[in-house]
Amino acid sequence: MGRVEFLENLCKGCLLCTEVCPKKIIVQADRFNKQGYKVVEIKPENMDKCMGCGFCSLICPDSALVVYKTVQEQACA
Amino acid sequence: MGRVEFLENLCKGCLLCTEVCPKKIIVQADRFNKQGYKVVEIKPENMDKCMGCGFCSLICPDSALVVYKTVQEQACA
Amino acid sequence: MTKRMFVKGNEAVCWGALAAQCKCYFGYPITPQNDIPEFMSKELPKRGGVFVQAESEIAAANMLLGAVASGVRAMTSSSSPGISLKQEAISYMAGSELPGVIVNMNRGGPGLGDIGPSQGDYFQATKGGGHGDYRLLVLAPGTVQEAYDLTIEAFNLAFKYRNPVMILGDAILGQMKEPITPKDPVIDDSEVHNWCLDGAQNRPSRIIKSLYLEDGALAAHNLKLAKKYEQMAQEEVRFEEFLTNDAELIVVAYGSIGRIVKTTIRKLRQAGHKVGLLRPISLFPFPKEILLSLAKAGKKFLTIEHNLGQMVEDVQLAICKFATTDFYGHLPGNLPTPNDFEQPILNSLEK
Amino acid sequence: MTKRMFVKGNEAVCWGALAAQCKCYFGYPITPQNDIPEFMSKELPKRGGVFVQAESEIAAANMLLGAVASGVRAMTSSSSPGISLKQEAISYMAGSELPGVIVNMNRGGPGLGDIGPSQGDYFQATKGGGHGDYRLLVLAPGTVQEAYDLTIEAFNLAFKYRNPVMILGDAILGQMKEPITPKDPVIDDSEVHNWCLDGAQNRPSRIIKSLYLEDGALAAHNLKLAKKYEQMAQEEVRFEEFLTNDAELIVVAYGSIGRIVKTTIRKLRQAGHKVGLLRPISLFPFPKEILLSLAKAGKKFLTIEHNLGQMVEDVQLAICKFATTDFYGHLPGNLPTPNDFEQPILNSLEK
Amino acid sequence: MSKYVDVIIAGFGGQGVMLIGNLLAYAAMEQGLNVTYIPVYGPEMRGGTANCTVVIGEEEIGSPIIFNPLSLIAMNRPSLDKFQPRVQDNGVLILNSSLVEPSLAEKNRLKAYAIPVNELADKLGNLRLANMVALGAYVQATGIVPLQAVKNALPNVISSHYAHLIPDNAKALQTGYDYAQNQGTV
Amino acid sequence: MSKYVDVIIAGFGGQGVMLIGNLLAYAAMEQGLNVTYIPVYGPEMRGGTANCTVVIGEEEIGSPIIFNPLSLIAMNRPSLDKFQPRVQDNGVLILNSSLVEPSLAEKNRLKAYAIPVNELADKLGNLRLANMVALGAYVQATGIVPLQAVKNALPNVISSHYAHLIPDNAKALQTGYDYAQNQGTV
Amino acid sequence: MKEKIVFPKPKVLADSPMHYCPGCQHGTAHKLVAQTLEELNLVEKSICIGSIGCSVFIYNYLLVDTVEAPHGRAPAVATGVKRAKPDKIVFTYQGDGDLASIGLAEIVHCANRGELVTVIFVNNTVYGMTGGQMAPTTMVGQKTTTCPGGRCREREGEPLKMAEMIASLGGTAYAARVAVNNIKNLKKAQKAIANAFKVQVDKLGFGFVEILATCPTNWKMTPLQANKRIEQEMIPYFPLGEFKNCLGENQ
Amino acid sequence: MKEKIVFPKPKVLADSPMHYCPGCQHGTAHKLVAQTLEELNLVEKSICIGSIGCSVFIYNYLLVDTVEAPHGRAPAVATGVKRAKPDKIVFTYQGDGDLASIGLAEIVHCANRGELVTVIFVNNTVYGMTGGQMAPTTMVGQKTTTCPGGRCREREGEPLKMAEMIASLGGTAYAARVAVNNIKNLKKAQKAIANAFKVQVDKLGFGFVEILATCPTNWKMTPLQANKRIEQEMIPYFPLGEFKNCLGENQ
Ligand SMILES: Cc1ncc(C[n+]2csc(CCOP(=O)(O)OP(=O)(O)O)c2C)c(N)n1
Ligand SMILES: Cc1ncc(C[n+]2csc(CCOP(=O)(O)OP(=O)(O)O)c2C)c(N)n1
Ligand code: SF4
Ligand code: SF4
Ligand code: SF4
Ligand code: SF4
Ligand code: SF4
Ligand code: SF4
Ligand SMILES: [Mg+2]
Ligand SMILES: [Mg+2]
Repeated sequence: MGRVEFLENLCKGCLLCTEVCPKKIIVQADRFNKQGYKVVEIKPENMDKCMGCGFCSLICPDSALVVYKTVQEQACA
Repeated sequence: MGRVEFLENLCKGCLLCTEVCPKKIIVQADRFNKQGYKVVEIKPENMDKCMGCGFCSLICPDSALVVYKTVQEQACA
Repeated sequence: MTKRMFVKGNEAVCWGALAAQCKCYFGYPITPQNDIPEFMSKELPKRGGVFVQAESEIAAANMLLGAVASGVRAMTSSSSPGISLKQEAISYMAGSELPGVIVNMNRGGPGLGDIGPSQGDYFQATKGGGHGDYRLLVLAPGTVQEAYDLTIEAFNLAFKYRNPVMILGDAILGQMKEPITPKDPVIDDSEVHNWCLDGAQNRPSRIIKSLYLEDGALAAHNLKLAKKYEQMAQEEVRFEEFLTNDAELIVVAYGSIGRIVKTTIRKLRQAGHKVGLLRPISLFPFPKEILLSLAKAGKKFLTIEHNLGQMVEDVQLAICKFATTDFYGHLPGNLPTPNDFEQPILNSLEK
Repeated sequence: MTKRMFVKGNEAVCWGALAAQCKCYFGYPITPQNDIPEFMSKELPKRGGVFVQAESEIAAANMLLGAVASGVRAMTSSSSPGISLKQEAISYMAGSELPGVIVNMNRGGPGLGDIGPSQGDYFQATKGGGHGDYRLLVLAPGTVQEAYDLTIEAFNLAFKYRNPVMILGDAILGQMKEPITPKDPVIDDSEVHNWCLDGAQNRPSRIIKSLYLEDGALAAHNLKLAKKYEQMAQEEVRFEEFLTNDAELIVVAYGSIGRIVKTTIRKLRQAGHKVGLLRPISLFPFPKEILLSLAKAGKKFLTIEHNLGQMVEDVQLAICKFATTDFYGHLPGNLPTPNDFEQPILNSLEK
Repeated sequence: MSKYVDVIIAGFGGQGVMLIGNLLAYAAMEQGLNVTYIPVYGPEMRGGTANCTVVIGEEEIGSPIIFNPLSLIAMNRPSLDKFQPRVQDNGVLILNSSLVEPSLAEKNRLKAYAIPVNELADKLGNLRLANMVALGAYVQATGIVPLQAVKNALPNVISSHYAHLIPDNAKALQTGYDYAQNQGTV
Repeated sequence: MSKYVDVIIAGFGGQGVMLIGNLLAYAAMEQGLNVTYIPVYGPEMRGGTANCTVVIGEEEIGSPIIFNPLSLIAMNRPSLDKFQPRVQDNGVLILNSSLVEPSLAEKNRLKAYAIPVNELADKLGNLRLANMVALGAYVQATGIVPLQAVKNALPNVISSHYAHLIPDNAKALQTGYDYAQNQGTV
Repeated sequence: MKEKIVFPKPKVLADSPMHYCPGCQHGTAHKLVAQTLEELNLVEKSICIGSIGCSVFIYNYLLVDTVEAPHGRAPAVATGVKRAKPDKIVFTYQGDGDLASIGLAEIVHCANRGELVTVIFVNNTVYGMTGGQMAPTTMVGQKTTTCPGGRCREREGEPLKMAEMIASLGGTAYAARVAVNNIKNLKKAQKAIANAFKVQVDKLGFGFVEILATCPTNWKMTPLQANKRIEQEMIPYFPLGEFKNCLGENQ
Repeated sequence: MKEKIVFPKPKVLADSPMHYCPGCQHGTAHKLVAQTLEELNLVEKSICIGSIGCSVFIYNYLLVDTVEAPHGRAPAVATGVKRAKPDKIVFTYQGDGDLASIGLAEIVHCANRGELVTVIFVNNTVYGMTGGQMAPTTMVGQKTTTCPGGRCREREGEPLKMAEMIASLGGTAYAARVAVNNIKNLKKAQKAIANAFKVQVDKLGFGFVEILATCPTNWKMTPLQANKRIEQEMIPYFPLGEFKNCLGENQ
C-alpha cells in the first residue's frame, strides 16, 4: 500500500511519472503552479491504488513527489 | 651486380646501413667528414660483392648513399 | 536603393563576411555570438562555402590559420573566454603574416563572468593577448550597419596587410537589431597568388611560418612587422567625431558605449552643456592625432568604458602633455543606459 | 651563513618554490624553461610533493586551478606560446580568486618565434592577456637570487591576495647561473582553511567560481577585484634605484635588460655621464610614484626594453605631465649586451 | 520636433514580446524611420520574464537601451512593477488587464490603456495572439506607425512555417487597435 | 680597482666548454666572489659551436652577457674568428694551438697563450681533458682564482657518475697551468 | 502499521527548485549522484568539479564543495584537486560538448593516467546551454542549430562513443553507459554510478559513467517524446552496459 | 650493360644535409613520404602541415608548400587548408608529443570528422626537440628527463596506442602502425604510407600512419642500439599492422 505526496512547487509537469506508474493513476491536473507549470496529481479516488513502488519518485527529475509505503510493524522491535 | 656511391658529406655515421647489408661489406671508415661524423665505406676489394639490393640505401635516414645496379640492356628498346 | 534588411549585429557580421567573399567559417558555440555560427552553418554551404563547427576555439582558430594560408577568405568568431583560447593561434597568424578575421562579441569577465555586454577585452584585443610583439588591427563597430561595413573592411584590411584583424563588439552589438543597407563591394585578391599555398606547381615550394632561428632573422622579422603597424597607423585610423567643435568636454567612448553616450550627449546638449564625443572606430591603430589636436585646443576629456579602465590609458597617452582624461567605468554585469552617464559627464564638465 | 648554491635561474625558481612550500607542480615542456619541470619531477616527489606532466599547457594551468582551490601551494611554468594557452585559465583563477603561481620565461615571438630571450610578453603579463578586467601581480626578477626570493614572495602574495601571481623572466634569467643564498621563510597559511575546498564537513558547502549572473553580482565582484588591485598598488610596489640621485637621465628597464643596462651605466658613469637606473621589480603594480617623483625632479627618461615598446607606455603614463620618455627597443632575436645600450643612452642624454 | 518614440515591451517568456518588438521595429523601418531593437535577457536562464526595447526615430538613434522609456507594454504584473516607475511622465502604458489589475496603472502620470488582451485573443480563437492585440493597441495609442504598416510587416517576422496564421495576426492587431480607440485611456 | 674579469669560452659542441665555464664560475663563487655563468646557444640546434660567458667580480655583476670580453678561451678556429676581434685590448687569449694556427693570435694587442691542449690531454691519456688543460692555462694567465680553488670545485660540477675522473681532471688543470707558466705568451 | 518514504530525497540535494527545463534529465542525474554520495558515505569528503553547460549551477543543487572548471577542463581541474588532496573524493560532472568536444584531450589523458577520480558524463547529444548546437555526440541526421539539415556523416562524422573510448585506456578501472529513461535502466544507472565511485574509493583507477539524457528543449520534443527517443534512437547507437569493470578483480 | 639507381632519392627531397641526429629516423620517414608523393604524382598538389618538434624544419627538406602549425594543432590547420582547397592533397607530419599529448583533441576530431587528409605520425616515445621529456607514448619503465625514475604505470599511466584509437573512429579510412627498423618493415611502411594517401585521393576518409622511430639522442643509445629497441621493446607493445583499411572495399 502506498501514497504519494506532490511537492507542487517543484513539479514541472513533464509527465514522466505518469508513464512509469504501473497503475497509471498519475494524471495531469488542470492547475498551474506558481512557476506556470501544469502539475500532475492522483485523483483522491485513485490514491489507494498506489502500491508504493516508488517508480514515480525514481524517475522524477525534480524530486517533486514523495512516496510513502505502508510497512508492517515488526512484533518485537 | 651493384655498386655504391657514398655522399660522405651527408653521412652521419649511424651505421644502420652496415647492419642491413646482406653482404656486410659496409664498414666504418677512419675518416671524419666536415661535419665531424665518422663516415662509412666499402673497401674497394669488397665492392664487387655488392648485389645492388639497395637495402643500405633504403634504411639510410640521410640519403647518404646511392646504389647502382647493373641491368641487362633489352635487345630491342 | 537596395532594400534595407533588419538584422542583429551578429547577423550583420555574417552578411558583411559574405559580401566580402568569405568562403570559410570555423567556430565553436558561445553566448552571445551563437547567431554567427548558426547563420553561417545555414548560409555558407548554400553559397559553396564551408562551415565547420570546430571541436574547440583553439581548433577553430587553427582551422582559420590553415584556410587563410591557402589564400582563401575565412573567419572565426567567439566571445571572451573563447577568444582567450585563440591567443596562441592569433600570435601565430600575426607572426606568419596571415590574414585571419576574428570576431569577439565581448561578454562580462573575468573567468566565466556572465553573458552580458562588457568592454573588458580592450587590452587583450589592442595590446596583444598573445605572446610577442604583434598587433591586430582592431575595429569596433557602434551600429549594426557598421558591424556590416567594418566586417567587409576587416577582410580587405587583413589581406591588404597580411595581418589578422579583429572585430571587437559586445553582447549589445551582437544582439541588437537595426536596419542595414547591403553593399556589393569590389574584392581585389590579385595579390594572393603571390604568397598563398596552393601546391608548388612550376615554382619553388613556399613556407608559411613564424619560426626565425637564424642570427638576426627574428629581429628582422619583428622590424618588418613593426613597419606594417606603422603603416596602419598612417592609413587606417578611423573614428567618429560628434559635436566636438564647440565642446568644452570631449567624451571618448567606443562601440556600444560610444553610441549610448551619444544619446546622453544629445540630452545634455539640449540642457545647454557643451559636450562632444570622440568615438574611436579603429582601436588599433588608435586615433591619437585627433585626440592630441583636441587636447591642444584646450578641451577637457572624459573616457567612458564598460570596464574598469583600459582604453583610458591610450587616451591619456595620446593627449599626455596637454591634458588629463577623467575616467568613468560602467561595471561589467550592469547593463548601460544613457542615464548612467549623465552625472559622470556633468561631474567632468564642472571640474 | 647558509652555503651558497650555484644554480640556473630556472632552478632558483624551483628552490624558491620548495622553500615557499609549494606542494604541486604541473607543467608541459617548452624551451627555455625545461629545467623547471625536470627539476620538479626529480625533487618534488622526494619531498612528498606532486609532479604531473600535463597533456598541455591548458591542462597544466587547470590542474593548478584545481590544486590551489583545495588550498595547496602549487605552481605552473612555461614560456611564451605556452603562456598564451594558459590565458583562459588565468582569467578564471583571477575571477575565482585563486592563488596560482605562474612562471613565464619569455622567449622571442610572435608565434613560434625563437628560443632566445625577449620581453615581448610584458603587455600580456601586465594588462591581462586573458579576457575581462583582472590583473596578475607580476614580479620580474633581474638576478638568480631575485628569482629565488621573488618566487617565495610570489607564493606568499598569491595567498595574501587570493590572486594569481606571475613571475616574468626570460631565456637569459632562466639559463644563467649565479650563486644564491637559500632562505628558510616562515609560511603562514592560517587563512587558507577559511576558503579552501576540503569537503563540507561540519560546515555548509563552499563554491569557488567566477560566474556571477544575478543582477549586479558581476559588477560587485569586479569592484571587489578592483579594490584588491588598489591594495596591491598601495602595498606591493617593488623597484630598484641605482645612481638616480644625481642622474640627469633615468633609464627604466626591467628584468635581464635592467641588469645588463646596469653594466652600461657603470661604464658611462666612469666616463662622467650622469645616468641612473630605475628597475621596476613589480611590473604590476607598476612603480608609478617613484617615477613621478623623478619626473618632478626634472630628470630625463629613457625606457629600454627587449621588445618594440610595451612598458614604455606605463612609464609614460606614470610621468605624463612632467616628462616624456625616450624609447630604445632591443629587437627580440638579438642577444643583448651592455654595448648595445651605450649609444641609445648617450643619445637620450644629449637631447 | 522630429518623430521619436521608445518602448519597453515586457512579459513572461512565452507571451511573444520579442515577436511584437521585432514587428514594430520592422514596420517602422519600412516607413523609412531609424529603428533599433534589443532583447534584454535578465539573469534568468530559462523561463522567467523577458523584455525588449524598441527605439524609433527620424534622427540617428543613439542608445538602443533606454532606462526611462516614453512608453511601455506590460504583459504581466512583474513587468509592470519593474518598468512602470521608469516610464517618463505623460508616457504611454499598454497594460494587459487580463492578468493585471488596471488600477495599478499610474493613470495620473501616464496615458494608460487597459487592454484585456488574453480575452480579446481568446475571442479570436487563439490565446497566442494576445501579443498582437497589445501591439495593435499600442499603435493606436502612439500613432508612431500606421497600423497597415505593421500588418504589412507581418510576413517578415513570422516564420514561413506559420505563414498561414498571418491573417489571424492581422485581425488581432486590428482588434487591439479598435479596442484602444474605443475605450481610450483608463 | 676591485677584482673583475669576464671570459668567453668557445668551441665545438663536444669540447666541454660549458663544463669549464661552470667550473671556473663555481670556484670563483667559493672564493667569495660574485659570479655569473651563461651558456649561449646559437641558432644551431644540434652540433655546431657552443660558447658560454663567465663574469667574476668583487662587486655586484650587471650583465652576464659581454660583447667585448676581457678574455677568451678559443678551443677552435671558428671561435677564434668570431670572438678574438671583440676581446678588449690587453685582454687575455687562450688559444687551442692543437687546432688553431698560433700565428692567428693578435699578439700585439692581446696577451695570447698558445696551448696545444689536445696534445697535452692526449699525453695525459684522455683527449676529453683538453678543456681542463685550457682552463688551467687560463687560471695561470689571469690569476683570477687560485688553481687549488678550481681543483676543489671539481666535485661540484662533475657528475657523480664520473667522480673517478676527478684526479685526472685536476692533473689536466695543473698541466695547463704549468704549460702556460713555462711558455708564457706568444 | 507505519509509513516509510520510498527512495527518500537525498539530503545533500537542495530543496530549492532547479533551473532545468521540464523533463530535463540533468535533474535525474543529480539525484543519482546525490544518492550514491550518501550511500557510500562520501558527502563530507567530496569535492565536485562543475563544468560549463546547463549544469553549471550544480553547486546550487548538490551541496558539496565545488569548483567551477573552465569549459572542458574539469578532468584537469579534478587531477589538480585529487593530487593535492588524495584523501578526498573528487568527481566531475560534464556535458557532451564539454567532455567530448573541447575537453577531449583532458578526459582521455585523465583516464589514461588512471587518475583516482570519477567522471559523470551527461550525454544529451546537443549543446544544451548555448541553445542547441551540434555536439560530437549528435546523432547522424539529427537537426541542430549548427547542422540545420541534420548531422551529415560525410561532413561531420559519426557520434563519438565515449564510454568505449575511455574503457580502452589503461588507467580506466570502470566505464559504463547507462540511461535513466525507465525504471530498469535507472536501477542499473544507480549501480554504475556507485561502481564509478567505488573504484576511486578502492584506488583502482579512473571511474566513468556516461548517462544518456534528454534535452527536450533543444530536441524540440515534449519530455515524453524525448524520453522515448532515448530508447528508440540513442540506445541502439550508444549501447548500454559496462565496458570495463575492475571491481570484480578485487572484490 | 647499363646501370640504374636502386631506390633513387626522390627529387622532392632537398639535397642539403638534415639537422637530425645520427640515426634519427625522422630522416627515414621524410624519405618515405617523399617517395610516396612522387609515386602517386602528388608533389605539385600537396600542402604539408608542419608541426612543432624536431621535424619543425621539414620544409627545408621536403620541398612542398608548407605551413607551420602551432604545437599539436596540425590536424586543425589541415582541416582548414583542405576545406578551403578540397582539390589539394593535404598532410600533416607530427611527433608523439605533438599529436598524442597537446594535440589529442585535434587529431581525434579530425579523424572522426573523416577529414580527407593524411597524417604521418612519428612515434619516438619521447619529446625529442625539447630535450627528452616524457611523452604519452613513453614506455612504462623508460627513463626520461621528466620521469627520471622511469615511467610509472600508477602515476603516469600506460603509453597511448594511437593507431588503434584512430582506427576505432568512424571517419578513419586507413590506420596502420609501421616501423622502419629493417627492410621488411620499411617496405610495409612504404605501402602503408601510400595507402594513407590513397584514401585521401579516393576521398574515402582520413588516413593515418604511425611510424615507430628512434630518437637515439634522448634514448641515450647508439643508433644501432636504438634501432634494436624498436624491435625488442616497442613492437611488442605497439604492434605493427593495419588496423583499418577501407581501400579494399573500394578497390
Ligand atoms: C571556452 C568556452 N567556450 C564555449 C563556451 C560556451 N558554452 C557554454 S556551455 C557549452 C556547451 C554545453 O553543452 P554540453 O557540454 O553538452 O552541456 P549541456 O548544456 O548540454 O548539458 C558551451 C559551448 C564557454 N563557456 N567557454
Ligand atoms: C604550445 C607549445 N608548447 C610547447 C612547445 C615546446 N615543444 C616544442 S616541440 C615539443 C615536443 C616535441 O616532441 P614530439 O612531438 O614527440 O616531436 P619529436 O621532437 O620527438 O619528433 C614541445 C613540447 C611549443 N613549441 N609550443
Ligand atoms: S515527473 Fe516530477 S516533475 Fe515530472 S510531472 Fe511528474 S512530478 Fe512533475
Ligand atoms: S508509487 Fe508506484 S504505484 Fe504509486 S503512484 Fe508512484 S509509480 Fe504509481
Ligand atoms: S646494395 Fe645491398 S649488397 Fe650492396 S652494399 Fe647496399 S646493402 Fe650491401
Ligand atoms: S645509414 Fe647512411 S648515414 Fe648512416 S652510416 Fe650508413 S650511409 Fe651513413
Ligand atoms: S536546455 Fe536541455 S539540457 Fe539544458 S536544461 Fe533545458 S532540457 Fe536540460
Ligand atoms: S633529438 Fe631525437 S628526434 Fe630529435 S633529431 Fe635527435 S634523434 Fe631525432
Ligand atoms: Mg549536452
Ligand atoms: Mg617524439
